[in-house]
Amino acid sequence: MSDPSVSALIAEETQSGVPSRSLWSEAFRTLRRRPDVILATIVAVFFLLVALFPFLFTSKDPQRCDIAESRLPPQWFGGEHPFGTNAYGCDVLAQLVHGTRPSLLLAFIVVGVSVLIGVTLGTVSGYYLGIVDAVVSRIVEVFLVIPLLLAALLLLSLFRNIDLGDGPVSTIAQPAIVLTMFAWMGYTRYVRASVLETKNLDYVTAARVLGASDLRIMVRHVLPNAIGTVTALVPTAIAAVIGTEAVLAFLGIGVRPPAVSWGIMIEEGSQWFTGGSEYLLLFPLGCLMATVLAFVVIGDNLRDALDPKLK
Amino acid sequence: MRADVTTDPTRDGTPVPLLQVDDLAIEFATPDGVVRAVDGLSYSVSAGRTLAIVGESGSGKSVSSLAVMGLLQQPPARIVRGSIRFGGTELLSLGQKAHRAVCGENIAMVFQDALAALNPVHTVGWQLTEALRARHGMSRRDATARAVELLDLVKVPNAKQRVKEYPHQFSGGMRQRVMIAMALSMDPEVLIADEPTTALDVTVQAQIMRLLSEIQAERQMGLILITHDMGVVANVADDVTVMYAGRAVEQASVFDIYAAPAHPYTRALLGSIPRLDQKGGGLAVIPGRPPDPTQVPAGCAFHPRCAFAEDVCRADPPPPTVSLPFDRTSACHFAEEVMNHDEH
Amino acid sequence: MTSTDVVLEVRDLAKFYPVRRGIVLKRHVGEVKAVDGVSLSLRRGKTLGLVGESGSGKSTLAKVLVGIEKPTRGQILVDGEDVSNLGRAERRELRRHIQMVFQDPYTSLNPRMSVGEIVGEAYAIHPDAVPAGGKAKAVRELLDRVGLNPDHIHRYPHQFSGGQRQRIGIARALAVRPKILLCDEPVSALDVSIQGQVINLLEELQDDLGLSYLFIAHDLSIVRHIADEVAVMYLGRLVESGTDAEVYEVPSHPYTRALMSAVPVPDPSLRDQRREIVLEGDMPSPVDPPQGCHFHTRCWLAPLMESRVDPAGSQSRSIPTICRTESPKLGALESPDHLAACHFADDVSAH
Amino acid sequence: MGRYITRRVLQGFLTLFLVMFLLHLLTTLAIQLNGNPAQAFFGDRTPSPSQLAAVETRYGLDDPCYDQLGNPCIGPFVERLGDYAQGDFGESLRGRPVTDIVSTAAPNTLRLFVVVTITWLAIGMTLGGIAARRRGKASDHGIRGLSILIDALPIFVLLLVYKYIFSVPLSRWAKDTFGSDSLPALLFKPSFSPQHAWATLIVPGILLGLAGSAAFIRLVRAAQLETYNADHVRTARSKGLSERHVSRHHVVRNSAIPVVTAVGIVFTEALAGAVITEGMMNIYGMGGVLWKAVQDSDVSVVIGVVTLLAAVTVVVMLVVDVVYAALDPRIRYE
Amino acid sequence: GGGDESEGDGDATVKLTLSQDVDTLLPMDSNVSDNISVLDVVYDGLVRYDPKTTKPYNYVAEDISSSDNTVWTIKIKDGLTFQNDEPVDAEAFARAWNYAAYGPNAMGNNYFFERVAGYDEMQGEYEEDDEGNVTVTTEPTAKELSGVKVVDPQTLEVTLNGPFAGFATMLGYTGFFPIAQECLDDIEACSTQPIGNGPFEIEEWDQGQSLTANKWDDYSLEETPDFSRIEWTEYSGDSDWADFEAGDIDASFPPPAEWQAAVSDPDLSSRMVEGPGAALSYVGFPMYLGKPFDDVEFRKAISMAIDRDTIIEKVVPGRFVAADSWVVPDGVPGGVAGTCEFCTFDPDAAKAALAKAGGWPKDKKLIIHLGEDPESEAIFKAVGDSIQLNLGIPYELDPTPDYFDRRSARDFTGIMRANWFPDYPLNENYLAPVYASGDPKEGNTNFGYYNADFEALIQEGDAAPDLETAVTKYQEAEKVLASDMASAPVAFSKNVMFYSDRLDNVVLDPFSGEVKLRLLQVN
Ligand SMILES: Nc1ncnc2c1ncn2[C@@H]1O[C@H](COP(=O)(O)OP(=O)(O)OP(=O)(O)O)[C@@H](O)[C@H]1O
Ligand SMILES: Nc1ncnc2c1ncn2[C@@H]1O[C@H](COP(=O)(O)OP(=O)(O)OP(=O)(O)O)[C@@H](O)[C@H]1O
Ligand SMILES: [Mg+2]
Ligand SMILES: [Mg+2]
Repeated sequence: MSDPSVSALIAEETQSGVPSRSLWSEAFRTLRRRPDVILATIVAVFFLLVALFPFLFTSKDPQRCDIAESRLPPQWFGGEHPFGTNAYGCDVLAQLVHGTRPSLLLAFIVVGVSVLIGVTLGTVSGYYLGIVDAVVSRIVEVFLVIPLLLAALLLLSLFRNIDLGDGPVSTIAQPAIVLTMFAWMGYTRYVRASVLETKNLDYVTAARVLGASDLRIMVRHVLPNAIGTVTALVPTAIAAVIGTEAVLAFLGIGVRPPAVSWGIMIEEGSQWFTGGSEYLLLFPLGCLMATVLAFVVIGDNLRDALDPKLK
Repeated sequence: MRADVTTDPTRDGTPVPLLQVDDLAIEFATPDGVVRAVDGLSYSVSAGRTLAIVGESGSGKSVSSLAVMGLLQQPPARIVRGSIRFGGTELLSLGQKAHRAVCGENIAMVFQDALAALNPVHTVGWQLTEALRARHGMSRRDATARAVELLDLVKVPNAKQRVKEYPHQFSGGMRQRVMIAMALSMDPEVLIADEPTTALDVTVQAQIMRLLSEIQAERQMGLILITHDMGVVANVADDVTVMYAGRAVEQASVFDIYAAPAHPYTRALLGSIPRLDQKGGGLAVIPGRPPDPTQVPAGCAFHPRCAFAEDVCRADPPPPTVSLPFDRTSACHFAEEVMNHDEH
Repeated sequence: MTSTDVVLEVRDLAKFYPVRRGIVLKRHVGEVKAVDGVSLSLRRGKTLGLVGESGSGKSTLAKVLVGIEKPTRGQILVDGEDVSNLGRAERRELRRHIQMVFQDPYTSLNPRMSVGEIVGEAYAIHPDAVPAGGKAKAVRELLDRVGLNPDHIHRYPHQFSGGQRQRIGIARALAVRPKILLCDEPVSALDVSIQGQVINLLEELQDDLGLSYLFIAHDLSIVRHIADEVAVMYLGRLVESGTDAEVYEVPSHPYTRALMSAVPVPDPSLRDQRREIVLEGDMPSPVDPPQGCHFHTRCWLAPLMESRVDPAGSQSRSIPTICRTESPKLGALESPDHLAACHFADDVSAH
Repeated sequence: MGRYITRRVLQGFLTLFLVMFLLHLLTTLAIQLNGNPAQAFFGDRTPSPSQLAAVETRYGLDDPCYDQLGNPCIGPFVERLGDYAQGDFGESLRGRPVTDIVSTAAPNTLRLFVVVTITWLAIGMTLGGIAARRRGKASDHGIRGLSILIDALPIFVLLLVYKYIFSVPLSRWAKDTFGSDSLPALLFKPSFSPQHAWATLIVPGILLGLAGSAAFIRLVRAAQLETYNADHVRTARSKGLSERHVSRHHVVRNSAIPVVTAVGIVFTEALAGAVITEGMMNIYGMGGVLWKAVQDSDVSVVIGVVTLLAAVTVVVMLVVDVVYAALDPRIRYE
Repeated sequence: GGGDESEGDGDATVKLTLSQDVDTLLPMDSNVSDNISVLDVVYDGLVRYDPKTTKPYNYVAEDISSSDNTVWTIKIKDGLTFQNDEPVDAEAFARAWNYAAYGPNAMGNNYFFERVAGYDEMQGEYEEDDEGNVTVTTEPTAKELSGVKVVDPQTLEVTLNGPFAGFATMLGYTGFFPIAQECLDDIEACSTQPIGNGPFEIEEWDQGQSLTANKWDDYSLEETPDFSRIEWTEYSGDSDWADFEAGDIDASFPPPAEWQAAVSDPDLSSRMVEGPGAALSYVGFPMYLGKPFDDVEFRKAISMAIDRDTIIEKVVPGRFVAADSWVVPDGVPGGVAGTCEFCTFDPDAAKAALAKAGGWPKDKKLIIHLGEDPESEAIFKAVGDSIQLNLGIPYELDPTPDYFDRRSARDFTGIMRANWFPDYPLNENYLAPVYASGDPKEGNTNFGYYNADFEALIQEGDAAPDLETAVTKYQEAEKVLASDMASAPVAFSKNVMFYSDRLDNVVLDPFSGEVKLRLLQVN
């Protein structure tokens, strides 16, 4: 406490009890103290590093496969193939390492774009209501009603003949487009509800009284409120996409071999799981689960930390 | 499970307290540290009497009454010490289940936000008699009849029809009446009303307060009225407990306290109320703001805002309540001076 | 009352919200008559207190005045100029002259903006309003003006107490140097001990800046304290208006009387001497207001008047026909500025 | 309430119409881009032009608009709508009526979804409820962790492990112990049998439900937690009611609302899982039919089946809305 | 169910599997192995094939003869009837063949009648534009094959467009089965509920789920098994192994991962039959693209870079054998092993050949086109790996659902996985339909291959006076392919079946790989 006699005299107190922190920095401060969050962050950062700098973790080419060396069991570190080889004789470690990038990139692109779409549509429809809202609601419902896999196949057949080249983005372009098309509706509904709640709050009215434009109100006042919680959903959504990629790979419409992704490895591994090569499934599945677990833990805690109600 | 209580007045006419809270202290574990929400609170209420607990927001009024009802979430809350006795029974040693059961029978509570306090998915009639059915096995038909009676009792018009309706179909004042009726359904001996009228219009507030006083008088209940409206207190209370930062800073009969407050906080509080019958002049204000619950100032918690404060207030914890004439107490080093101080 | 005196005049203002129902196309089935023909005037540098029960249309009136709701009918004159006839740019300009202070200090500040951004937003919207010396300086001055530490410009609302938040709200409103401030229950969410600080600040600002206030409140004691003139609303209409002394000392509408008597007086010694008039029931729905005098359904006076108007039916305690059929005009009483809308206005004070 | 339902039904029809139109556009575009689906009819063979032409004519693919890239082919769409209105849902490329395909496949998928929904609700309510009641305790953390693991485990891994590791020995054991047509033997049968549709669908349904249950566990937990902290629960407790009574009448009932809503939304998402489950457990169902139809560009089947699925989903959503209203009087009396 | 409690002899039920893809049981329209195996017990053809040698012998036919290999006279046994009591006579065959050959009926086996006189008149004329869209310009002028004449109820005379020694060999194929008039009257009903002339009658077909057949009591010919009922369960993919293990079906084969476990289980492996298959998987080259695909050295390089044996052992064990010829060596007249000199794995020679061909452009990927079939995707991923490892050519798989469409449109930019499944057991069938075109400019549709010698030898074979001579000529044609490396054979299918201990005398059809039901015994 500062000098009480001074603070008693003026109506405004220079009280120091509340440090100057934004919601976000406060959330981070809370998160920093949780061991599970720290562990999850380490895992997530590790895999991000693997995705960014695969050559740091393996010197092998995942595409170089010698069928004569098919299904060698793991030789652990020190051996030629630490995690063994798959049915085609490709090095599992190299595939895991190089498969990280497509898997994570796919997840980031899908979640990023769908958040963008969802937030935009949700804001506009919640803010203007009326005809805009009716149209958006219908579109949302149409997309909710069309099964994902159907669209996946249809779009695949549409884009099949379009050569996208083979950069890291283009190998995942097809699953990315499909998954994005069916991932945005949740955000739209969410943001719309949040906008409905926010737009009648007094601070929005205050901005209107000041003569702020609709755009300004949406961007500065209505959206930030929704976006905070949406960002907390993002890690969980990333986790979900990584999982879905495996399912698409299983259905043969995900990332395509010989490009590797965790999903493809899981799908291939699952074929050999019962044939005595469990490690082919367990390694990629372990990576997938670790990543998903890490992102979900981060997401859950972020949501709790950002939720003013739980404060 | 009705506790064995004697409500007969003793020979000399002073009633035996029904509910007695002694040296109650409650803490909350929060990420920012331990919050001492209630710290050494004592009060008692007897049959037919109204005790008003007043104080600023956050002073611990609701927390202490939730503790009485056994409704505190533990953790994060923790009752550090103290006792809550109903009749002869020490509620705190009963365990939460039995504690709530005793309260369910004998002590009822009316909450501030009636809309939130009523379950939106059940009819008003269902909720009114829920306890009777669940705990006393009352039949559905009897329960409905009883629900109508209860609504009649709190003067909800057209009660027969309205028992079948849902809370959202009621207006604010009517909901608060339903809350009161629900509280009365078990014929409690003590009623705790936590800011029953704060969200309501003056006209509705007047209706509700009148209803409460009538019912209390009729049933000779003990009433604990939690509020921060000094006007309401003046109108209905017999005794007043003023709380500040989790402590009872002053306790006295309503007439004494308004006539001559013995704590600087009470004095400031009374001074800052605008009055209908007075015009003009700057309003008296209490400078500063209530203390951050995690960092209650050393010494007397009120000292940073106190006009009477001296070094002793900053250094020493407030004295154990100073006993004053007429059964009054005040937690102030300078209680006598404050009481005798003449502002005007 | 000379016209230069009057900074804001409202003539026969009404705001109806349509009630729509329907499956595909929503039909218009009625309207919420939130404000229904209100006329009042606010004098420069003075405070007009507006009181009334919840739902009587006070906030709606304020919203129409600041231009975030379009009036259904009526005129708003600012400095004698009819606002509704103005073009877009001029209306925008005009908005700056009327600003608003809100009730809830928790929802009226954007939790994700710093104090500097909140107060400075006005300058972002109206770049031409930035005073010489720049935005940052202006914001600091404003904070200082409302009694906040200018160094707290980077803090966020949740780091302030309710009273301080209300000051931030006032600073935001003052940024564009308005002539009129609409205060919609600015202190009713605050603790009694804090209320005074805000009220005093408002009074101080009025004296220093020559602001005019439309001060909306439930709490009649506060209005008494701050207002120079008082208007009482009931169900979208004005039922009484006049100077503060006239209305408080000689309340001439039965509703005003009831309102006053319901205010608890913080003095236990007066407990038994006061005669309270407790109104029965709730305010009727503004979708379907009662015929005639809106207040007749809850009026405590009308039954008494019935015996006078119609001595034969005195036992019935029924309502005089005139109350049920004819809506009373806001008429002048002993002073030309003291108006009340009651058929029996003269009898009110007698009871 | 009646008005509310009517409006939702009309909206449902509009949605269905839009879905059909969108599908029509997509399939048309697919044909225009990728050439003739009639080719699928001939499999490995290169058909003679005559045969191609015949097949095209037979299945209405001969409209010249299918050759013009970008032409929306409104004509065939209107025709199809007309046919639908008359109850004619067309034929597959192989000449099997779509209604026939659907009437064989749909019941299996619907049965599967019934089991799935029950599993969701059962697992979600139980585990989510426990986690909410024991918030912050070990069991809560355990259940949350479990739900994440379930989320991360792809459905096909679950099915694979079950089918090759558990079902064969279990099924043999059950046959030896209870006889080959006994319920346990059918329950553990490694794949579906149309003669015992319900019995052989239970385990696949539970597994598929299990895979999707993670979301429900978390949802129920969140919903109940919120309700546990609600004021009206405090009111109920203040009446001295037992915690069981409070949780039955005040927590579960109130928190059911968001959970019910989720059932409607997750329904279509379950279809991707259904394709896999149907494939691996050899269930002749909508997922598999649709899968094959899209691969063959079998337009009639695609549009017919998806329209039906969409209709089912719309109905489910409608039912959800009605249940929602039944659960929440604030909506009921809107 | 109920098949497990083995009822007395002749009363047993056999439980088999069927692919879910089966969508018709019309003989004229059925050409995948699963329909064929069902129709094999429902219909009797003019000839049947010896399960060991695949040599045809007369069955419904009393006698098939021709003096010039152009006009064939077919005598039909007397007194045979369909399951609806209609007679199985010359008319029954003629109506079936006419229906199948009529273009607008779009029957799957239409092309079988190409060799019969009058076929062209039944097709009409069509125009095809650049995008492959077809418009009818002339309707067919005939509704019946002029080359098929019903001489008397028991005699059929067939005139071919030209001599074809192998004609009799074709006649046991489903496309040549007879059809009852009732069936033709309601073709749709008949395609799901056939009226056959074989030993079994279809009881019910729950399309997509199951198919059941019961013994036809009035069957008069000799080849009929001793069990009374067959229950087929339809499966999608290879999901039936677990059911076999659980004892719910009688015959199945394991997925690759289970192979090792299955063959090393002494009990299981004692109940395994193997036999040569008839299908060939090979690499096709888009020779129409020119360099480097039209360079025989390049094709040799690719072929020699593929480690066929290891690929099969590691990826699809048990289901294939490495191929070193274009015609399956076992079971087809004229098939000899080892005709492909460059089908042995030799990385060094492969590199040398590639160098001779001028190498592969740097940074360019070799596209491998294939259909969407998990098994061939697996094999060809390994093939790609082999090429990449041994030749240093990076590759990319392009699985596409409309593989055939794109292939015939010459839409491919790289090598392709191709598969040939013969229609009848004759080496000619592996050669002519795949590589012959008679179009020296464009070459054959799929690969752009043309070799005048090859075409000539095929024609000589067709015109040969007897089957023996014909076969030899065709073998010479195969040699031309070998020297051209017209394609690179990769693997022949191998038929494998594990069967339950209830079954005996399990013989596999070399063609379809399905169990020969008429030989099967159940105990
Ligand atoms: N669950 C909790 N966790 C942490 N602190 C709490 C919790 N509940 C209450 N408190 C703290 O306890 C103190 C007393 O709160 P209480 O609700 O009793 O105040 P009150 O006097 O009823 O105020 P009001 O007039 O606003 O109702 C406050 O400082 C509050 O922050
Ligand atoms: N947007 C709206 N649509 C429909 N009705 C409305 C709308 N806004 C307000 N109303 C109705 O108009 C009436 C007047 O509302 P208003 O908010 O102006 O009352 P108030 O006097 O400010 O009440 P309070 O004291 O509770 O703030 C109410 O009955 C309210 O329900
Ligand atoms: Mg409280
Ligand atoms: Mg208001």
